[in-house]
Amino acid sequence: MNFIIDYYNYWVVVFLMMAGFYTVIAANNLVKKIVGLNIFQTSVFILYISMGKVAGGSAPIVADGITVYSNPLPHVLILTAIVVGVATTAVGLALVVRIKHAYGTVEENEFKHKDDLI
Amino acid sequence: MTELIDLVLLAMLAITAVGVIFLKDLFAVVMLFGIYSFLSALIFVNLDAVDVAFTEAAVGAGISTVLMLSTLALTGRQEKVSDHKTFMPLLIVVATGAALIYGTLDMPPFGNPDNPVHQHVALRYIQDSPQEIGLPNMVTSVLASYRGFDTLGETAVVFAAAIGVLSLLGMPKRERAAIESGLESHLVLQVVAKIIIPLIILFALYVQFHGDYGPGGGFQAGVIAAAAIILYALVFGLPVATQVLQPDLLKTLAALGVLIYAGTGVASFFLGGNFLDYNVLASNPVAGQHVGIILIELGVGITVFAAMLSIFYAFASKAERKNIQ
Amino acid sequence: MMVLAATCVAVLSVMALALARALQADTVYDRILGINMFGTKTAVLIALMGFLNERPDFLDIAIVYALINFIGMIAVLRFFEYTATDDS
Amino acid sequence: MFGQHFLILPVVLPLMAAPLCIIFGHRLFAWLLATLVSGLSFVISINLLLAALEQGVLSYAVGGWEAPWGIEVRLDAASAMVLSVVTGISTLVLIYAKASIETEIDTNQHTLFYTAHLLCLTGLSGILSTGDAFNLFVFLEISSLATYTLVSLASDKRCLTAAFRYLVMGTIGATFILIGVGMMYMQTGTLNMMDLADRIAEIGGSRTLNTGLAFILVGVSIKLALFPLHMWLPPAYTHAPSAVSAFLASTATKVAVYVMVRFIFTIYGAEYVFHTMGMDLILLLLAIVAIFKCSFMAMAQSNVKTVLAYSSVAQIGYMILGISLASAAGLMAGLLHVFNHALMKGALFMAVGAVLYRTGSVDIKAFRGLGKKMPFTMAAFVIAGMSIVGVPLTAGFVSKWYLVTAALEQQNWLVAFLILLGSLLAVIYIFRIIETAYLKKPIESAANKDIKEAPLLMLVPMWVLALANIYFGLDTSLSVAAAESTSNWLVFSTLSEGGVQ
Amino acid sequence: MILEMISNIFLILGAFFALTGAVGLFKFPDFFTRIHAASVTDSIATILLFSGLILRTEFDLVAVKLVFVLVFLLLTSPTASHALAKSARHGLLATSAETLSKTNKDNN
Repeated sequence: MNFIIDYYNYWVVVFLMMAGFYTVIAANNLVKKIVGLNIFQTSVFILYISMGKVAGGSAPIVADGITVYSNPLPHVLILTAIVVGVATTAVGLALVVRIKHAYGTVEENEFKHKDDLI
Repeated sequence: MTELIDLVLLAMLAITAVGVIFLKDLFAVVMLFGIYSFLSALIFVNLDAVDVAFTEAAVGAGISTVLMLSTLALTGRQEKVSDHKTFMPLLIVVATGAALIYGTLDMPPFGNPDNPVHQHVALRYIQDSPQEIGLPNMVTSVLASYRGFDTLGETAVVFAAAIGVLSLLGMPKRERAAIESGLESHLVLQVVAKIIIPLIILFALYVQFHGDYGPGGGFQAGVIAAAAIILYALVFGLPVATQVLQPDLLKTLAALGVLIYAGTGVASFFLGGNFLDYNVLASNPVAGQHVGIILIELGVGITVFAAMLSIFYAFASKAERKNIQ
Repeated sequence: MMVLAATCVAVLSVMALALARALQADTVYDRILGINMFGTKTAVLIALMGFLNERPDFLDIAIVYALINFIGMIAVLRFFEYTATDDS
Repeated sequence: MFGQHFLILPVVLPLMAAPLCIIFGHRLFAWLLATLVSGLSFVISINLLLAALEQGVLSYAVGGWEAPWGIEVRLDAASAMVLSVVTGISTLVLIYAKASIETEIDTNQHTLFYTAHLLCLTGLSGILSTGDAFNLFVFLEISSLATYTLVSLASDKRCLTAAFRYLVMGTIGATFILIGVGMMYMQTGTLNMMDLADRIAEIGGSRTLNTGLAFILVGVSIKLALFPLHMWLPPAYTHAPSAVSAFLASTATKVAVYVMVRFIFTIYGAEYVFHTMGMDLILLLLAIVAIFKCSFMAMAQSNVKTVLAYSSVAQIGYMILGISLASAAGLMAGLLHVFNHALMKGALFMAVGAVLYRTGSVDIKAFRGLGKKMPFTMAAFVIAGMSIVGVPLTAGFVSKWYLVTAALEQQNWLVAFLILLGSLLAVIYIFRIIETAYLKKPIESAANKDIKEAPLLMLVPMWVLALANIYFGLDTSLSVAAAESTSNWLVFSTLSEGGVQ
Repeated sequence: MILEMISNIFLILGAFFALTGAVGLFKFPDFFTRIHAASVTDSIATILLFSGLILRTEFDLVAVKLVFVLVFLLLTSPTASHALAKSARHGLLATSAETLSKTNKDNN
């Protein structure tokens, strides 16, 4: 039972990552691929934040009467990663808009030329 | 209680993720993604990562969702059904997932204070940073000072994204405000928006300068300020917004923010310290750290605000032009 | 403390119901409605969690949630006008 | 006193020049600034390389925080060598780009091109000089984002799908690296590479560390286009503007190879990766399949840029093959090939870009009779092509020689034979182009009449690289010394007992 | 102590109203009645829950922030519902009564 509680968090996160990953590689629509990419990344963020948690700890902002703080380093890393994620999303979506403009479709199986497959 | 909330939220996340896979209405998919982002931000709050939750809510649920919606306005909202390839992706995903599960087996237990993560580098941040940097918010201390180089890189990433989107979608052209755009028939909305937009900008300033003491900082403030202008553009139409804040100005601001950040770093090595060593910026180290952090947070805030807003402008102007034709 | 915890559970179940509505809806508007309810309840939950963890000074996050939820709603409505045409 | 700050300048200079380009806006100014900054970085990198050869390791604490707490910038001879290649090629490509992008990129996007190029350079220099695993991820993403932008700047619409495919795969790769770094951090509690190496050696191994390594290797393999994760590379290099292809082909994947070397040899240690996890066999197999499969693919293409792109994937196979031999000699040969391949692919893509500039096409048909019409361009192409094949007196020969020697050192006759056979395949696809250029009669048409030699601004950088191919084929002292000292160093730090034969 | 009692009552009532609204999302026949159920209970639940929380503070900065969130929610949430309903009406979504009369007409 203890084992389950210790690892439940990680396992759900693995499931979420894989759900996102699956959406990226299986989706036919390019916008949905980007959504999948975002879900994949967000799940990785949860993994990082999970490892920073200290049971009984509190947010790493100094306050009176609090002695145990959670680890601030994963928070810093993920702040960076979130911004990187949104930057990629923005460029990806801009590409999708241009692709729609140039090809008239954003469905992967509707690109005529073999080279154009994503 | 923390564990219980965590459990429920994770379950909801899983349901949402499955929904995203199976729904074909992309509009719904994007909205579910907004929920996904909200939920993960809730998990971050629950796991004590308040700063991260702040950013995730503003960036993930806010900016990303708005950008996805405006893309959908241009590309259509139905995913076409196709039965090609589900086996290979499934195989890859199952294999990757199995590898990850295998990897979790030796992971240190969740929340255990004896985990290596909490023992080595983090100890110094928790114990010494309030004295060394003089700020109660350890996340800000680590972000801006100990790992300031990361944050410089991250500002550059935002700038690079703005450059990328501008080169792909072009600068929005300044159109006459006469074109029907904005939610003009919604009078109530316009009145309410007029009341709350100044409040939001005020709040953004608070987040910018209070980030040393509570959750927040340059990123969050930049995104929130951009969100205020985005709201303005949504309600009153893009042409009105571009007259208030011109795309050219934003481009310059985005560049300026990066320069402020890197310039602070260069200034510190002209004053005899290493790159981004704020100790030398003032007479004593703690005051120097404070000056440095305020400067670089300002740079981050300006770049993020300007870059996010330029990106939104680029998308929204495409969407509006399509709508007019 | 008990009451706070119970309220948390209640709000969580409201969120679950709203999520169910968003996942399984007759019309798009129902979906949006579910998501709006979800969003406002998230802000409430953050406030409750602040008290539950005895660090109520992080209410700034609740403000962000309320704000982003509103902007999201407006964006949905705004861009829905563009996409509604190819709904059929 | 100021000297130590030079370490950070190759990152900070382009990073500060990029926003200046945007603020001042004019494309001529942007070009001048970008070239100047890039050249300055090159001079600094050469000095750093010489210093690293002398002193071993150069280290710099960013923000004044010492290593495991702050971010360390750390250069050894290996990274300084790759850094010199990156900044040097960047300078040449920028000189070349001025003329080249006139026909390929819309005029009002030129400033954006130079800005994106500078950001890409920032990212690549950052990856090479950082000593922190997470910081590496951040710089990787800067360079990747800039790269997607650069690829999508071409006027052909196919560059869009190519860039999108690159973006999706690149982001998956980056996320995999993020997962891997997270797992390493979880077990060790640190992010500094040296510190990680010590602590991993102490722990000795666990399932989490194994998985972390696997994810990092897969992620990096996507970034360096190791077969079968190379699908993004051929379209991206084919449809990108020529200057971008030349820059990316000779730097981006090379930097990724360097990242792989870092993770395998510095952080995990060759012993752990090759003996405990048995990665050497997997990498060796993939490398050999890459060499052959992609060489055959290269033969079947009619677009010359695609030929070169597939050839790049094949050549990456050689680098990985060197690494997978798990010996000092093999690693050295791999790194040497990183260096030499940058020289040859840069020159080849520049020559093809010049052809595109004059004829408007890169189809192999367009090359007919170019031997006479563009003699200097085609001569440069021939020299670099010989180098790819591995003809003696060229740089390519040197690295192939060391690769074969490294394989023979382990009595691995089969691998040595396969390396030689692979070179034979390169003869076929390169010779096909040279034959078309020199022996086939040009199609007579009005448009073809006035094809003339490429402008000087394009020829000079191309010839600098072509001559470098010959120079480093004759005088191997500098490149070999850099590769040798580093490979000794890399292997020594982890294999002091000589664990790998 | 008394404050805490009142706060508890507010919280319980608020939770009750929130739940009612959520159930309303499923139980009502058409979109307009559903949005009515949701938005009205939403407002009262928000008021009650936040008042309950304010009573638990020491009436310092935290209380001010709570009031700010409350005001913000009270401004935005009904506005959003209003705009949504208006859009739905604009998008020609019918109430169930209208649908009924329309089908009746068609049948006649």
